[in-house]
Amino acid sequence: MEIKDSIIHVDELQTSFFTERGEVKAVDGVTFDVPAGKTLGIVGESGSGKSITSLSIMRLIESPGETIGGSITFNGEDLLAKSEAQMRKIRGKEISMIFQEPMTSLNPVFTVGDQIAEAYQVHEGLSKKEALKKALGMLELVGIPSPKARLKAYPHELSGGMRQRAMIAIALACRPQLLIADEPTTALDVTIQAQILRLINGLQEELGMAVLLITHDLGVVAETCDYVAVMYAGKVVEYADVNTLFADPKHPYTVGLLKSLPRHDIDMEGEDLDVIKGMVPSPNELPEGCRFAPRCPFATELCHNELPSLRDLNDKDQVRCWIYTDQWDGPEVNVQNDYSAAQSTES
Amino acid sequence: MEETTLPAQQEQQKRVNPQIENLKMVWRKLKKNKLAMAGGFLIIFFVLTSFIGPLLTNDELLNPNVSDRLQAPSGEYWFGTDHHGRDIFTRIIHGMSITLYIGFFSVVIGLIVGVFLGLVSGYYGRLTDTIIMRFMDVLLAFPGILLALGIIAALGNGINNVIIAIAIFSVPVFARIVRGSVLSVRKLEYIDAMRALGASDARIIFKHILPNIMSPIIVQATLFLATAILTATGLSFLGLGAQPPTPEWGALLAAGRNYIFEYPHIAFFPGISIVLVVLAFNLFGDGVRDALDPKLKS
Amino acid sequence: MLIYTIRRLLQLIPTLIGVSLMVFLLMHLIPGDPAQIMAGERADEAQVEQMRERLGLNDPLPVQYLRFVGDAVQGDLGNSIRNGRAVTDEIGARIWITVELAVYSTILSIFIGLIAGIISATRRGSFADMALMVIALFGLSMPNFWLGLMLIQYVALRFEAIPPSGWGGAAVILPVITLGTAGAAVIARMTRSSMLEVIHQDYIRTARAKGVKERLVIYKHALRNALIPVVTVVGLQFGGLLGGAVLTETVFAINGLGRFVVDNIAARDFPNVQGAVLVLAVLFVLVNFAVDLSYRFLNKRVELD
Amino acid sequence: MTTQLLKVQNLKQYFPIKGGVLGRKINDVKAVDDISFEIKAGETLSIVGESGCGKSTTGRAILRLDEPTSGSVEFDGKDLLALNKGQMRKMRKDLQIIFQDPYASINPRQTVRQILSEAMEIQKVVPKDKMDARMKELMETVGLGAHQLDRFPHEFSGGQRQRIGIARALSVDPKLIICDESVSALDVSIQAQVLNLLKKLQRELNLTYLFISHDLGVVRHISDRVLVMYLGKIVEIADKKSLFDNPKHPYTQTLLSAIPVPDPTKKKDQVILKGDVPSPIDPPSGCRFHTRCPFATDKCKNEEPLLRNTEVAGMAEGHMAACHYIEEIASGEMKRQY
Amino acid sequence: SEPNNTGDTGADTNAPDNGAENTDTETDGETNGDAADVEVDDSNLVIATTSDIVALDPHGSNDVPSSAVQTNIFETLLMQSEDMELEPLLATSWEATEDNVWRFELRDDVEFTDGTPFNAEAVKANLDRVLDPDVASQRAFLYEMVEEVVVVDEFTVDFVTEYPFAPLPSHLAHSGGGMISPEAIASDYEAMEAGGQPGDYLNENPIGTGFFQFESWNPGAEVVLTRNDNYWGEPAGVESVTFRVSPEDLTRISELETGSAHIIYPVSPSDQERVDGTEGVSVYTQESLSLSYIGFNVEAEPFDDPLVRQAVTMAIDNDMLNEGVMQGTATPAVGPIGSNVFGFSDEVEGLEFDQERARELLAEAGYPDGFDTTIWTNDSRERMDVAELVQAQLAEIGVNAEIEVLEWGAYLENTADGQHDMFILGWVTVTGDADYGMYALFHSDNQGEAGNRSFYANDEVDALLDQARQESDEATREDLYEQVMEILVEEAPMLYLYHTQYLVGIRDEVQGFWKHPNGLYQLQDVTIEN
Ligand SMILES: Nc1ncnc2c1ncn2[C@@H]1O[C@H](COP(=O)(O)OP(=O)(O)OP(=O)(O)O)[C@@H](O)[C@H]1O
Ligand SMILES: Nc1ncnc2c1ncn2[C@@H]1O[C@H](COP(=O)(O)OP(=O)(O)OP(=O)(O)O)[C@@H](O)[C@H]1O
Ligand SMILES: [Mg+2]
Ligand SMILES: [Mg+2]
Repeated sequence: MEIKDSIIHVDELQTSFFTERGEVKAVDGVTFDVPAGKTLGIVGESGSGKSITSLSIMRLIESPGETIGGSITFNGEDLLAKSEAQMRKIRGKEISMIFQEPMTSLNPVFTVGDQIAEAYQVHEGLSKKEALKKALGMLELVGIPSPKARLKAYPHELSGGMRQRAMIAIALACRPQLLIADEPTTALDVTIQAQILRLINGLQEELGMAVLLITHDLGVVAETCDYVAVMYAGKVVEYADVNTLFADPKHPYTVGLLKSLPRHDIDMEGEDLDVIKGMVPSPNELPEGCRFAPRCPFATELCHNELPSLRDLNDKDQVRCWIYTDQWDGPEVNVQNDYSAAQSTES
Repeated sequence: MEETTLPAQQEQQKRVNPQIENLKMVWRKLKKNKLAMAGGFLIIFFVLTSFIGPLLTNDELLNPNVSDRLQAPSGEYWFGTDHHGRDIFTRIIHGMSITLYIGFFSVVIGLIVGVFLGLVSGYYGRLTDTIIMRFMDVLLAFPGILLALGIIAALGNGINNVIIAIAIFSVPVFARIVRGSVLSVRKLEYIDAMRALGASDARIIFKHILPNIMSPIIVQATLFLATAILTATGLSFLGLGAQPPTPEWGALLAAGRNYIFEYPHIAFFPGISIVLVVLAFNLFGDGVRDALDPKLKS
Repeated sequence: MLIYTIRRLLQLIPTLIGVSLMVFLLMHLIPGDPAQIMAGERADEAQVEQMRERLGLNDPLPVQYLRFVGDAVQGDLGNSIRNGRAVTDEIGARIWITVELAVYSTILSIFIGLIAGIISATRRGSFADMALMVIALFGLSMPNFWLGLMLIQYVALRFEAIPPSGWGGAAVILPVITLGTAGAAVIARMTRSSMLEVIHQDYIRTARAKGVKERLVIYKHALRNALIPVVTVVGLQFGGLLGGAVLTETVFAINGLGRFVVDNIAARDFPNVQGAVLVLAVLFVLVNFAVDLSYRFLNKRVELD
Repeated sequence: MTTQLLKVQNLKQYFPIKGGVLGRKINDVKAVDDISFEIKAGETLSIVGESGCGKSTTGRAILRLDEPTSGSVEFDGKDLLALNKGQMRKMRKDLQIIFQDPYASINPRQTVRQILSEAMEIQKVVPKDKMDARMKELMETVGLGAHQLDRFPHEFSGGQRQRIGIARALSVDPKLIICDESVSALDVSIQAQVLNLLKKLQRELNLTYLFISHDLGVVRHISDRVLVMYLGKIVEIADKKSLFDNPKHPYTQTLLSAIPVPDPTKKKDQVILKGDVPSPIDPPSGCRFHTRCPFATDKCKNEEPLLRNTEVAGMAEGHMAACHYIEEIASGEMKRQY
Repeated sequence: SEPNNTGDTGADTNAPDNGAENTDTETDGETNGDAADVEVDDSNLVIATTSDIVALDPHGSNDVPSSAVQTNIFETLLMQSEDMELEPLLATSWEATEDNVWRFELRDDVEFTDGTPFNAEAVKANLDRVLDPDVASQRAFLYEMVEEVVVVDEFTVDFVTEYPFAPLPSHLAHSGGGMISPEAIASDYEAMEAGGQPGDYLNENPIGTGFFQFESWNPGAEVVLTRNDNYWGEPAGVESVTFRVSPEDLTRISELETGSAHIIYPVSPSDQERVDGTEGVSVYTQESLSLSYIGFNVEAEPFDDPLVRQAVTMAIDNDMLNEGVMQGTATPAVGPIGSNVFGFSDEVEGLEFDQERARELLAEAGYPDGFDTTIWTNDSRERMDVAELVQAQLAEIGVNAEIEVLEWGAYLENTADGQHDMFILGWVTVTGDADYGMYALFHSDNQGEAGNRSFYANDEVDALLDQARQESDEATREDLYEQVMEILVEEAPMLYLYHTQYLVGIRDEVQGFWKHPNGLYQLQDVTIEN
C-alpha cells in the first residue's frame, strides 16, 4: 500500500551492521509512508531498529553499518540513489532530524546562535550576520525566553528543555518538509515533554510539514500521531491509523504491548499486568520464522517456520501476521480478546 | 510461572567467565592488530632471550681483551667489540635482563604504591583525597629526571636505587589514573549495593573496585614500562645507575657515544636494542589500550 | 572565572611549599658536605667549620628551611657555594635558554603532531595512518640523547650550516628536533584518538544532519572539540620539557637550566640546585595552571565553579 | 498489621557547594528539605516527582548511603541515624535497595553465585552449609533457574539482571526494600514482568516497599500510598485512590494531566506548565511551586504552605496536600491564570 | 634601521648613500658584537673545554679550568718553562737570603689594568689575602708556611717562612700566586664587610696585570677575555679569547672540525686518530705533571698488609692499562711523580707485572684464595675504564673486586673518611716539585681530605719529606726524594698507574700555541692565520 499524498515512502528497508560477530540485521524489512502534513509514530521496544531506520533515511549510517536493501522514495526520488553531495542538500533543508539526547546533540564549543545560523549558511548561503538574525527568529519561534541573550549562550548554559528547543530550532531553520524526531522527549521530564510535544505539533501545523516521530511511549503516540508503525526486531509488524491501532490492534505483539502497560488513568485493582513472556531476540540470533513467534501465545508451526509479510488488511492498515492470512493453520482467534487467556494457558 | 521459561538459546549458552570472555575479546582484537602482535612477539622474544640467552653465550667474551678492542662487526663478533675488547653482542644479551628488570620492577613498585594511594584517595575523598593529591602534585611538579637524579644522589648509585627513583616518579601517574577510575566506578550502583549490604570498605575497595579498574592500570603499566626503560637509559647516560662492568644498555650506549665517530657500531647496537624494546612495549601497550577501549570498537 | 583563577592560584601555594620542602630535604639527604667542598680539598677542619658557620649550615634544619623559603619569597635564592654568585643570576643566565628550547620544541611538536594526528584520524585504517603511527611510536621509543648523537653524527657533520652544539641561530635546529620528536609523537597520538572519539559524538551527527560539508564537519565541529584534551597534553609536555631537557642540553652543550642542575648536584652546590629546581617547579606549576585555565576556556562544558 | 515500620521525620539532605576564592562552602543544594512521612509494615509507599526533586536522595538518606544533614529515621523503633558504623552494618540486613540500572547495579565480574553468597556472608544470614539450598530457593523465587547460578551478569538480559538484583536484596531477608526506579530502564514488556514479580514477593514475604519512580502509571499499579515531591518538598501524600482520582495540589494535577494516555480517544484538556523546574540551590520562596503554578498568588510567594487535610474539599483520611488554596481550587472558585 | 645621526631629520633615512653610513656601521659592528658574533672572528680564539670555571678569583678555586683562565689575567712572580725551569715574570730575580727568607726583586714597570701600580705592597696584599682565614682560600695551603711578607722597598719583598721551605719559588709560580690588584682586593673586603662572600667582587672584577683582561663570564657557557693593550710585555697575538664549555666529546670534536672552536681540550685518546686524520686539524700532545693512581685503604684489611698491596700492584699490567684506556698515549708510572717533576729519580725500579709472584705474595699474606673487595671510582670515563680492566686482572689472581661508581661529591667525602677499599684518583704536581706531589699524598699529617686518602703513615717517610722541603740544596733534596720514592714503591700505599699526556685538538691556522705541563694553555703568542 502506498498512500497517495505521502511525502516519503520507505519500502522493505534493510540496514545491517557487519561486525566481528557477524551481520547484525538492525533494520530488516521496514515499510511505511508518512502522509504529507501528518505525523507518523514509530513505536517499538529498545533495539527494534527505530533509530537505525531514521538514520538510514538521512543516509547517516556509519561504517560498519550499511543500507543494503529496499528503497526510500522522497518526493518521488529514491534517496538511496543520491550522491553524498545531493544528500547534503536535502539534509537539514528538506529532511531534518532531532535526536534523543539534547545534552550531547549540540556542539559544546559553539553558541546556540552559531549552530542555528549554520543551517542558513549552509543551505541559503546567507552571511553570518543575516543567518544570526534569522536564527533569532527561530529561537523566538520555538519559544525560548529572552532569545537575544540565548543566541550567545553555549549549550551547557541551557536546561534540557531549552536545549531540545534549540535542537528543534536548528532542525526547522530551513522549514523542512519532513521532520524526523528520534525520541525527542525521552530524556525530559513529563511536564517538559508536554511542552515540547505541543511545540512540535504547533510548528507542524504552522509549517505544514510531515513528522516522523520515533518513540517507545505508546502514550505519546496516542496523543500526537496520526498514523502508527509498530516495529519489532527490525521489522514493521503493524501499520495503522492511530485510532484503529489503539482501538483494534491486530498484531499479537501490539496487543501484548498495550496490555502490559501499567496506566495511571485506569486502576487495575491489584490485578497483575499481562506480560509478554520471554524477551526481545538479539539481532544476531533472530528466529527463523516470524520474529515474534517465540513469544507469541498463538504461534503455530507455520509461524515458527515461515516469515509472514506485511500485508494490507484494508485500505489503510497493514499487519505482518499469519493469523490474518489464508494460510493460517491455527484455531480461529480474536487476538485482542483471547490474548490474556492464551498467554496464561501457554505457560 | 511464565517468568521461569527461558528461550532455548539462553539454555545452551556456555558457562563463560567474563574475565576470560573479556580476555578473549581483547585477544581477538589484539590479534587483528598486526603492530600490537609484533610488539607482543618482540616482548616475548626479549624476555625469553634474557633468560636463555646468557646460557648460550660464551661468557669469556664478557672479559676485557685489549688486543681485540674496537673490532668492527664480524663473524666472530657479530656486533663488534667495545673499547675493552668485549663482545657487544654477548654484552647486549646479558644486559637484556637488567634492562627488563629495571623496567619491570620500577613499574611494579610504582604501581603498587600508586594504585594504593589512588584507591584510598578516590574512595575516601575529602581531606584524604586532598592531602594525597596535593602530595602527588608536588611529585609531579618535579621534572621527572631531575627528581630521579636527586634521589639517586641521595641514595647512591646502583640499579636498585634507579628502580626506586623511577618508581617514585611513576607513583603520581598511577595514583591519578587510579583515582579517576575509582571515582567513576564508585558512582556505579553496585558499589552502593555493597554498601547497603554492609560490606566493609576494604572489601569494596579490593574486591569490587580494584578488579574493575584493571584495564587502565594494565595499559598504563605497559606504557610506563617503556618510559621506565628510557628513563633508566637516560640516567645511565648521565653516569647514574648500573655499576660497571654491568652491561646495562644505557651504560653501553653512554660508553659507546665516545667512539661514535670511528666505531659507530658500539653505540648503534645498544641504541637500536633500546629502541626495539621500548617500541615493543609501546606497540603492545598501545594495542592493548585500543583493544580494551570500548569507545574504539570495530 | 576570576574567582576560579584566584582560587586555583591559592591552591598552588601548598604545592609550592611541598616542592620547596622536598627540594630542601632532598638536598640535605644527599651525602657530601657543601662546606667541605667549598673550603676545598685541602682545607683543615677549622676552615671547614668556619665555612659551615658562614653558610648557616650549623643551624637546625627547620631554621635553614624557613630562611630558604623566607628569602625565596623575597626573590633571593641565596648564593652559589662554589663561586658566590647570586643563584638568581645563575638561573637568570640560563632559564631563557631552557624556556626557548622548550617553547621551540613544543611548537615543533604541535605542528608536526597535529598534522600527523589529523591525517591519521581522518584516514583511519589506511596505510598513511598506520605508517604515521608507527613513526610516532618510533619517535617515542627513541632515547632522545641517542637521537641527538645520531643527528650530530649524520646531520651536523655533513651540513656546515648547522652547528652541532650551542644555542642561538641555526644551532637551535638539532636540539629542537631532538627534544620535539617525542612530543610530536605524543601529540600525534593524542590528536588521533581524541579525533576518533569526537567523531562519534552526537553533535557531529547533528552537524551532518544539518547538511554541513564533511570537511567542515571535521575541521570545524570535530577538531575544535578534539583539541581540548590535546591542549592538556601540550601543557604537560611543555612542563616536562622544561626539566626534561637535561639530556638534550648535555648532548648539545647547551647552557640551560637542566644541565645546570645536573652539574650542581655533582658539585653539591645546594643553593644552586634548590633554586633551579624550585624555579623549574614553579614554571611547571604555572604552565599547568595556564593550561588548566585555557582548558576551561576552551571546554565550555566544564563549569567554572 | 498496621505498625509503622519506617518513620522519617524532618529529614534534610543538603549538599554543600564549594566556591569562592577559598573554596569554602558558599551554598547548598537543598536536595531534600525537611520532609516527614511514615510507612506501615507490608505496604508500598511510592515517591513520585520530576527529575531532581529529591526522590533518590530520600532513599539514600534513609539507608545512610549519604549521611543526611538532619532529621531522624526511625526503623522498627530504632533511630538509624544514631547508630554507629558497626551497628548500622548489622542493621542493613533489614533494609535493602534495588537500583535502576540493570547494568551498573551488579558487579560484572562476579557470578550470580558469588553475588548472592557474598551478600549472605556479609550479613551471616545462613550457615555456610545451607547457603546452596538458600541460593537455589532465591533463584526460583525471582523466576530464574538454579542452573543459572554460575553465570555472569553479561549472560543475562536486562530484566533478568534486575531479578538478580532483587535476589541479592532478598538474600538477607530484609523487611524494607527501597526500589529506586527499579523498572524505569526496562522495556514495557519486561517492566510488566518485574512489576508482577515485585507484587508477588510482597504478598509472599510480607515485604514493605518504598517505591521511587517518576512513572505515574507504574506507581498507580504498585502502590498503596503515593507521595508527590517537588523540589525537595512533599507537596501531596495520599492513598493511591485519592491521589489519582482526587488530586488536590495543583502540581499533582498538572503532572497527571501532562502524562500522555495511551488512548487516542481520551484527548483531554492538558495543562502545560510553563518554565523549567527551578534549581534546588536557591529554591523559590514560599511555596516552591509558585513560579510555575497556574493559580499562584502573592501569598504563595511569601508563605510556605504546610501539608494539611481538609474535609471541605472532600479529602479522604490521610490525604494531605501542601497548598494554601485547596478549598478554593476544589470549588472552582479560583481559576487558572493560563 | 640604525639611528640617524646626520641631523637630517625627516629625510629619507632609508637612502643607501648616506654620508655617515660607513662610520655608523663600524661603530654598530662593535656595539652589536656580542659573543655569538665574535666567535667567527679570526681575531677571537675559541677554546672549547669540558668544564666551566669555578671562579675568577685566583684565591677562590683550585681547579684546572679556573686556573687556565686566571693565568691569562693574573700573572705570577715567577713562571716555569716548558721543561719546568723557573723563569722570571713579575719578579726579576729571587734568592734565599736566609734559611727561612726568600727575597724577590720585582719589575718596576707594571700596572694593573685598573691603573694601580704593581709593587711590593701589592704582593703583600695578595699573600695576606690568600692566607686570611676569613677568606678561607682553597689555595692557602700553598703558602701556609709563609709567616710574613715584608716590604723591603717599593720593588723588593721578603717572604719569611716558618721553617726553611725550599719549594717556595715554585709555589709562587703556581697560578694561585697570581697577583690581584690591591684596589680590587680592598673592594672585595668591603663587599665582605657588607655581608658578601669572599670573591664576590673579584669574580666580577678580576683585575690583574696579564696580557688579557676580563670581558665577560656567562656561567656554564663561556668566559671571554680581551687583549690588554697596555700590557708591559709582548702583547697577546689575538684580540680576544673565548673559553667555551662543551662537555660532550663528540660535540667538541665537531666544533673543532667545523671551525666553531680553534682549540679543544681534552681529545679522548680514542679520538686522537680521527682528529689527526681530519684535514685542517691535528692533535697537540704534551706530557703532564699528573699521576693516575689506585689508592688502597692501608688502615683496613686486607690492604693494611704491604704484601697484599704489592701483590695487587704486581697483578696489574700497566702497559695493558695504558693501551686499553689511554691508547698507549700515557707513560707508565713507577712512583708518584713523573720524570718532569723535580725530585724524580730514574734509579728507582718499580714493581714488575708478575701475576705468578702476585699469587705467591697473596698466599704469603694469608689470602691464598684471594679475597673480596671493592674498587671505587667517580663517573669519569677514564677511571671507570681503568676500574673495569683492573677488575678483570684482579680476577686472575683470585681477587674479586666489585666496582662502585660514586657521584663526585660523595666520592670525595667518602674517600676522605676512609670508607673505601680501593679507589681511583689522580694528582697533579702543579708546582713541578716533588714536595707538592708527595707531601700531600703520603705525609701522615695530610691523611684524608688533605690528600693522603690512602691513610698512609710512615714515620720515616714523614721525616724524609719534612727534611726535604726544608732543605735548600737541590742535590740533597733530590737524594732525599729518591729515598722516599724507594720506600713508596716498596710499601706500595698506592698503585701508581701512569702519567697522562694532554691531548689538545687544534686547528691548523692556530699558531704559537703550547700547553704547559701543569695543564695551563699558553696563549700569549697565539695567532690565527688564514
Ligand atoms: N554501530 C552498531 N554496530 C552494531 N550494531 C548496532 C550498531 N548500532 C545499532 N546496532 C544494533 O541495531 C539494532 C537497532 O538499534 P536502534 O538504535 O535502531 O534501536 P532503537 O529502536 O532506536 O532502540 P532504542 O529505543 O534503545 O533507541 C540494535 O539491536 C543495535 O544493537
Ligand atoms: N552527591 C550530591 N552532591 C550534590 N548534589 C546532589 C548530590 N546528589 C544529588 N544531588 C542533587 O540533589 C537533587 C536531588 O537529586 P535526586 O537524585 O534525589 O533526584 P531524583 O528525584 O532522584 O531525580 P531523578 O528522577 O533524576 O533520579 C538534584 O538537584 C541533584 O543534582
Ligand atoms: Mg534509538
Ligand atoms: Mg533518582
